[in-house]
Amino acid sequence: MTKTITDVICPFCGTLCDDIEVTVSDDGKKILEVFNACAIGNEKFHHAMAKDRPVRPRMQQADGTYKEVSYDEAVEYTAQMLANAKKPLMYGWSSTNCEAQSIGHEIAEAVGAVVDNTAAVCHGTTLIAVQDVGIPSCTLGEIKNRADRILFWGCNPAHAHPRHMSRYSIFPRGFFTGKGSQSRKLIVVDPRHSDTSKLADVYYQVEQGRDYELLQAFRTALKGEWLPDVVAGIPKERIYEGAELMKSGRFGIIFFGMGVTQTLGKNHNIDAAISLTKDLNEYTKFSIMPMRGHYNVTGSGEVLAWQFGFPYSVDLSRGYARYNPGDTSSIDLLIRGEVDSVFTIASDPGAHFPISAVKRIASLPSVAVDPHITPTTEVSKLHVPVAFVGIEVGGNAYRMDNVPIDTRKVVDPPEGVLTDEQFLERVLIRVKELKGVKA
Amino acid sequence: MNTVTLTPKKQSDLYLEVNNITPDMFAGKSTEQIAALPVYVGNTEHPLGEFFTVTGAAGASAAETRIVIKGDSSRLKYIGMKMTAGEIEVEGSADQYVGGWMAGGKIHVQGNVQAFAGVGMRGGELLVDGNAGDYLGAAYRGDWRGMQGGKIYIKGNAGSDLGYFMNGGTIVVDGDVDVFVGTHAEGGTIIIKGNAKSKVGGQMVQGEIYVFGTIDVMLPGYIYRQELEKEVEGMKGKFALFEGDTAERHPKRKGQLQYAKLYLKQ
Amino acid sequence: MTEFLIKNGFVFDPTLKIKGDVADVAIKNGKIVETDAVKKPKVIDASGKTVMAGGLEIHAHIAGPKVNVGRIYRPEDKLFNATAGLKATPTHMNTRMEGGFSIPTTYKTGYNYARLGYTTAMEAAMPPLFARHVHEEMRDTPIIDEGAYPVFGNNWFVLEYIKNREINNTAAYIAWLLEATKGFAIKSVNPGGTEAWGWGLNCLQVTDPVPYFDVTPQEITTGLIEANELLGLPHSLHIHGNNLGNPGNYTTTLDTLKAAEGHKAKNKFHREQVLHHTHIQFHSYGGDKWANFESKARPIMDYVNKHKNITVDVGFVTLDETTTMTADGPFEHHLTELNHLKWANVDVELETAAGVVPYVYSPDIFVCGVQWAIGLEIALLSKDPMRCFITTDHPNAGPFTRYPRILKWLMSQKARDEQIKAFKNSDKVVNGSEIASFDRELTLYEVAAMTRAGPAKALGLSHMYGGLKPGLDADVAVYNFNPEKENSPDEIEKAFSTVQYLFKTGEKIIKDGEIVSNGNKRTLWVHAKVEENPQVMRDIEEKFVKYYTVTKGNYEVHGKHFIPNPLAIEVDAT
Amino acid sequence: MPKITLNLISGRTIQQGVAIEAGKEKPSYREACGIIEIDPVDFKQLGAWRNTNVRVTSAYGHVIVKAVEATQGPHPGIAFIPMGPWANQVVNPRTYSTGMPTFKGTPIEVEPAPSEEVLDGIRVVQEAVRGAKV
Repeated sequence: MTKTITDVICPFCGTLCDDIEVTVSDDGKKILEVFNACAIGNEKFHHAMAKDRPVRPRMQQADGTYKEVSYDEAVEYTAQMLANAKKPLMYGWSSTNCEAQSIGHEIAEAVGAVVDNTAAVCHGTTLIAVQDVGIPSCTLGEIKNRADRILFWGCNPAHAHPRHMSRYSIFPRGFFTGKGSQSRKLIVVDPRHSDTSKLADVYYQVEQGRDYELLQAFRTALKGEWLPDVVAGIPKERIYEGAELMKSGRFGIIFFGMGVTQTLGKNHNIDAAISLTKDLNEYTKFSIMPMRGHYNVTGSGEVLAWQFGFPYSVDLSRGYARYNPGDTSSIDLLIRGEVDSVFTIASDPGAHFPISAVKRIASLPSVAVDPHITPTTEVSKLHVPVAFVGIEVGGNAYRMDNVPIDTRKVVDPPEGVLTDEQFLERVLIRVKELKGVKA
Repeated sequence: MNTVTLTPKKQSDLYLEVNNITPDMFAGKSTEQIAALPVYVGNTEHPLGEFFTVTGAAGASAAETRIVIKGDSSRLKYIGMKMTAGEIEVEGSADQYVGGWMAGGKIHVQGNVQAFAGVGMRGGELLVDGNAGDYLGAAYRGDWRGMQGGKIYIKGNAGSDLGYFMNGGTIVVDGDVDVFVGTHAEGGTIIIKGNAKSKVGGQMVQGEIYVFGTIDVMLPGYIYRQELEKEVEGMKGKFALFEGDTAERHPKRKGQLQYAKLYLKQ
Repeated sequence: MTEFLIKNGFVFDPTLKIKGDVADVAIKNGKIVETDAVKKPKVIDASGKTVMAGGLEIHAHIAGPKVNVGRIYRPEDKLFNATAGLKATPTHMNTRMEGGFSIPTTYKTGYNYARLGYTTAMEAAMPPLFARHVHEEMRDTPIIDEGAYPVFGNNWFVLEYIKNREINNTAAYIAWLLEATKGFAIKSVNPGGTEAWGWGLNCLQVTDPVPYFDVTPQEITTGLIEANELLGLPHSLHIHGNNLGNPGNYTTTLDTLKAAEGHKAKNKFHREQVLHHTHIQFHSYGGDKWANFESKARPIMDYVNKHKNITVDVGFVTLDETTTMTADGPFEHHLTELNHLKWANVDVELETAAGVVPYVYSPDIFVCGVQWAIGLEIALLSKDPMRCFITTDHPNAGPFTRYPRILKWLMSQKARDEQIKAFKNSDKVVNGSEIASFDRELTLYEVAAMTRAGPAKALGLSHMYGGLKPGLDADVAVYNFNPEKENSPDEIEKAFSTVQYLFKTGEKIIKDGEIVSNGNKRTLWVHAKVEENPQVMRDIEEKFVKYYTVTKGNYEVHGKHFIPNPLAIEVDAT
Repeated sequence: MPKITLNLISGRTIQQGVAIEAGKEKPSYREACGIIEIDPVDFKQLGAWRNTNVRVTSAYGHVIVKAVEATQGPHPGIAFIPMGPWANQVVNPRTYSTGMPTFKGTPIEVEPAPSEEVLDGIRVVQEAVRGAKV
């Protein structure tokens, strides 16, 4: 008899869908079918079953090839590397659970490391903007139940958050939005006529790198002030029209993505978008929300914040927490040559950092903890494969709107494979011994 | 005024955090006591004397103390942090946070400085012969109270986010600046003698920016008002006055809205 | 477990009616025991010192989503305001890093409460959808026992049931939600007004109908009182009334308090009130604009003093730069429009909202001075210290770490006079308040009632906390304060800033002012048994399918990760 | 060979998402991300067939990818490489002291390189870091 597990949480993106159903074999070891997930989520569950998946730690040899080692050896190497470093970087955390993050932070505190998560290359600039001007936001259910104005700015949920539009933002029928997508006006701003923009009622093809100008122009238009004839490639008439459209809604939301966080202007783009949202609250109700990428990057920020006071790029090297992106942020630390060893977990900087930063990782003592083989594992000195969180082990995660959802275990991990928590727990014990900290 | 000279003995493998190199920390101390002050490499603490030979003598107070750092300081962070009086002369280039949160005294760097120089500055003077990095005279993250007073003078170029959340004081850059000048400023004066790129004066509430060269793209919230004759930093000329940022809220004084002023040299 | 005997201290304990007599306190197996019940105790010499039960925080924002928004978006609150953790000096070997001032990290929160002699604290507003987050933070807050109040005053189930006068259903839903979220009591914040905020609106008066739901704040408050007493929960309804923070709002507050009239507490926990009005300082304002802003502490406290079924806590303004945060979403929007500082807001589907704005209570601003005076007037006008409790609505009116400073102001007229003189607009502050005419100085016995015995009784936890009676939990604080000596205002503040010794459920937590143990923190929640109610269960299923964005199966809080050390208070309402 | 100048942005695609979960060592990752999406107008200027390998060069490095026609357009002047190791060979790493590299908006030159190979996701990184020293 197979069994079907319901209310399963998809551990891929920040949409954190929690209505997945998974059919597993009667011995609880095999995933047979996955229902309700998008193409990416579906692939994620099935990949956990891959036969060629590494199940033992692998150490890089002098010739660049990898040799299997025991978890004991992996724990020892990792603990020694971290304990002996003067400024280790512990990066990632976004594809694991809050339990593992917590243990990792205790290690970081004991060794005086810098802890950073993937917001560094995703919504870090959003956090900077939030620190400057705040963020009027809401949970996704508010959008489903109330929103009649939806803006996607520099994000492409059709590709990056495939079920977002059907679960929360465009199509669902909510309490005050009984007509579903007909209750809503969709506005999209993007330099590319993306698959999301093709659904839009109104589309603005903003000149690449001029989001700040266009956002500020919308704010200017809201106040009825003068505008130049064209801003960021958009005629001023269309900007005044857009401002009116936003104002005339009962409840609006701006979703934004890496199209603004990674483009020239960065935090300032978000700052202007948040300020626009704040301005709109003088006329109607408006919220704004970042489209967070990794399924638990938000959780990493939350745990870091309650434990150390800052959501990412937290430098613990001096025995107290410091924070200043540009100084304490991974890319800057690597490119500037400020760190002397690199521990990565639940992320892939090898694939997602500019190559100059990756070169630095490859040149330093380095450990990569990841269920997959990735560019990071293949340039690190040690690769520690672990169980998939949300598939082979449960644990808490935070959705893009900060709602905490406890992910579920669906199947057992392969024989002998540790979870992130188990591996980190062992490293913590060893690090405390090496540092002479009382347990 | 007495002078303490720091001559480098060895380079640290990583960056060295020298927030204790200030006249305030040196004042009243012997060279031995100064050499015993802690500096930091990552999570390790070392006596200053491990990296520098300390010669000369400190004054009785910060105001009577001058510090000269010889050689290459390009891996020293936090030189002159929180200093309130006295002088620091850096003969080479310095890394980040030079004069961070300084309240008084004078720092002169003969080379370049990296990001966050003069961050949270309240008073005093910071003079750099070379270039400055990003966030010059800016606020610390999240703080709406940026540079409050004092003067920063850069003879070369400066990076992005100069005068971020500035409230007072003056920043002069002889060369060019990168994007975002005076963002969110509510006071103070910024003078750019070279060219600026785009995003100048964004979300600025009050304060003044002078640009002698060009601005690539003006922000939509700046309105041309008039042409004016002005004398700025000893130079006379005709300036086009723009007021803004109209996207932002502005306080009223005597019934009149108060805007930030952007002067563009004609 | 080790036995302790705390000898020869000046003991202040309303539960035993001891008013500073020299006495011994004995501890065995985590409880207070008779002094002859300990055989070979470790002896703590408390001679010349003050001994009290551990303090109880009845209302603070210390864990959960809006607190963490505050931490995330205020890095400047931590700048140069952090202390070392694990890798520091040997005496700190066992403690974690601490950081932050108005919104400290969880570790600093736990340690700081302990340093003040507090052993229990209640998180005052838990959005149910975010219950897991609240519990994760409480788990990481060392030493102190904690519970959290889920918010109900704008919850769609509650609005619909109360509109239909279905008090049984309201109660059944409350019981379900307390269990689902592992919550402790019924909190109501700006009833109806926060739901109105979903559309950018508000309910300022108790008779303003809630948009669409067509029920009034008054009806919500009455309905929640009735449901609370039907269930017989340990705590009463805990309310933050409508119209917070506005000039002239004291009439709204009196209207809110009137909802308690005719209701009597029904519970097995010796609780006597049916309504606890929190941070009443923010609700005792006269005038009709900021220019003629004035104190209305007297009419409010006259009413409170006369009505024994009401308790209040103060919400003292401490004159600091702090961070305001409340489930009163429309109020925070109003505040950011006033001070133009950064504004965070979170509307929570079907349940509530929250806002966060930094605020500087400047002694140079007349309104801030009057707010400071109102807080003190409320405490000094209180005739029953067992019904008026010390809070700062942390961090709203100031951080809880200012309690010693508040004690100084309450215990010393001289300290108050010094502060009045220091105000830039002292004449206007004196004109707008009565504070300058007050000569009452609180005794330590009264302070013990306002910080220990009183909150314990109001929370329905007097069987565990708040006193030194044998059988109670051994939570004991020893302060380096000799009440028989002449103490200057600053000596008062200093003495209560760091305890000499602290015991929590019998374990030594602080020795000579240094934290020596992370304690054995527990999470309090209320398990209320009710008759099966199929209609409510069907309604819950339906709302999850149609309107929530998480499934019901992913809403309920389970597991050791969230609550490693639970302490369930059992209530049988069948 | 003609060389054209474009403005490069990178970002997610659903194919990229599926491929990273299927395995970054697999050919499907290269097929999903070792590409550059070019507008038809720009293709004309480039003078190359669809699905030809091209060399992309910026001030920060170079990479060989397969040129394909943009599916989400038109956007003349803009080129798109899905986020991943190929894009990261050439993107502007400057963070403006915010921690965030400038992944979108890097000036690039594109020229046909039909005889060169598009490396797989692991090799493109390994080759680039070979011999990297502190």
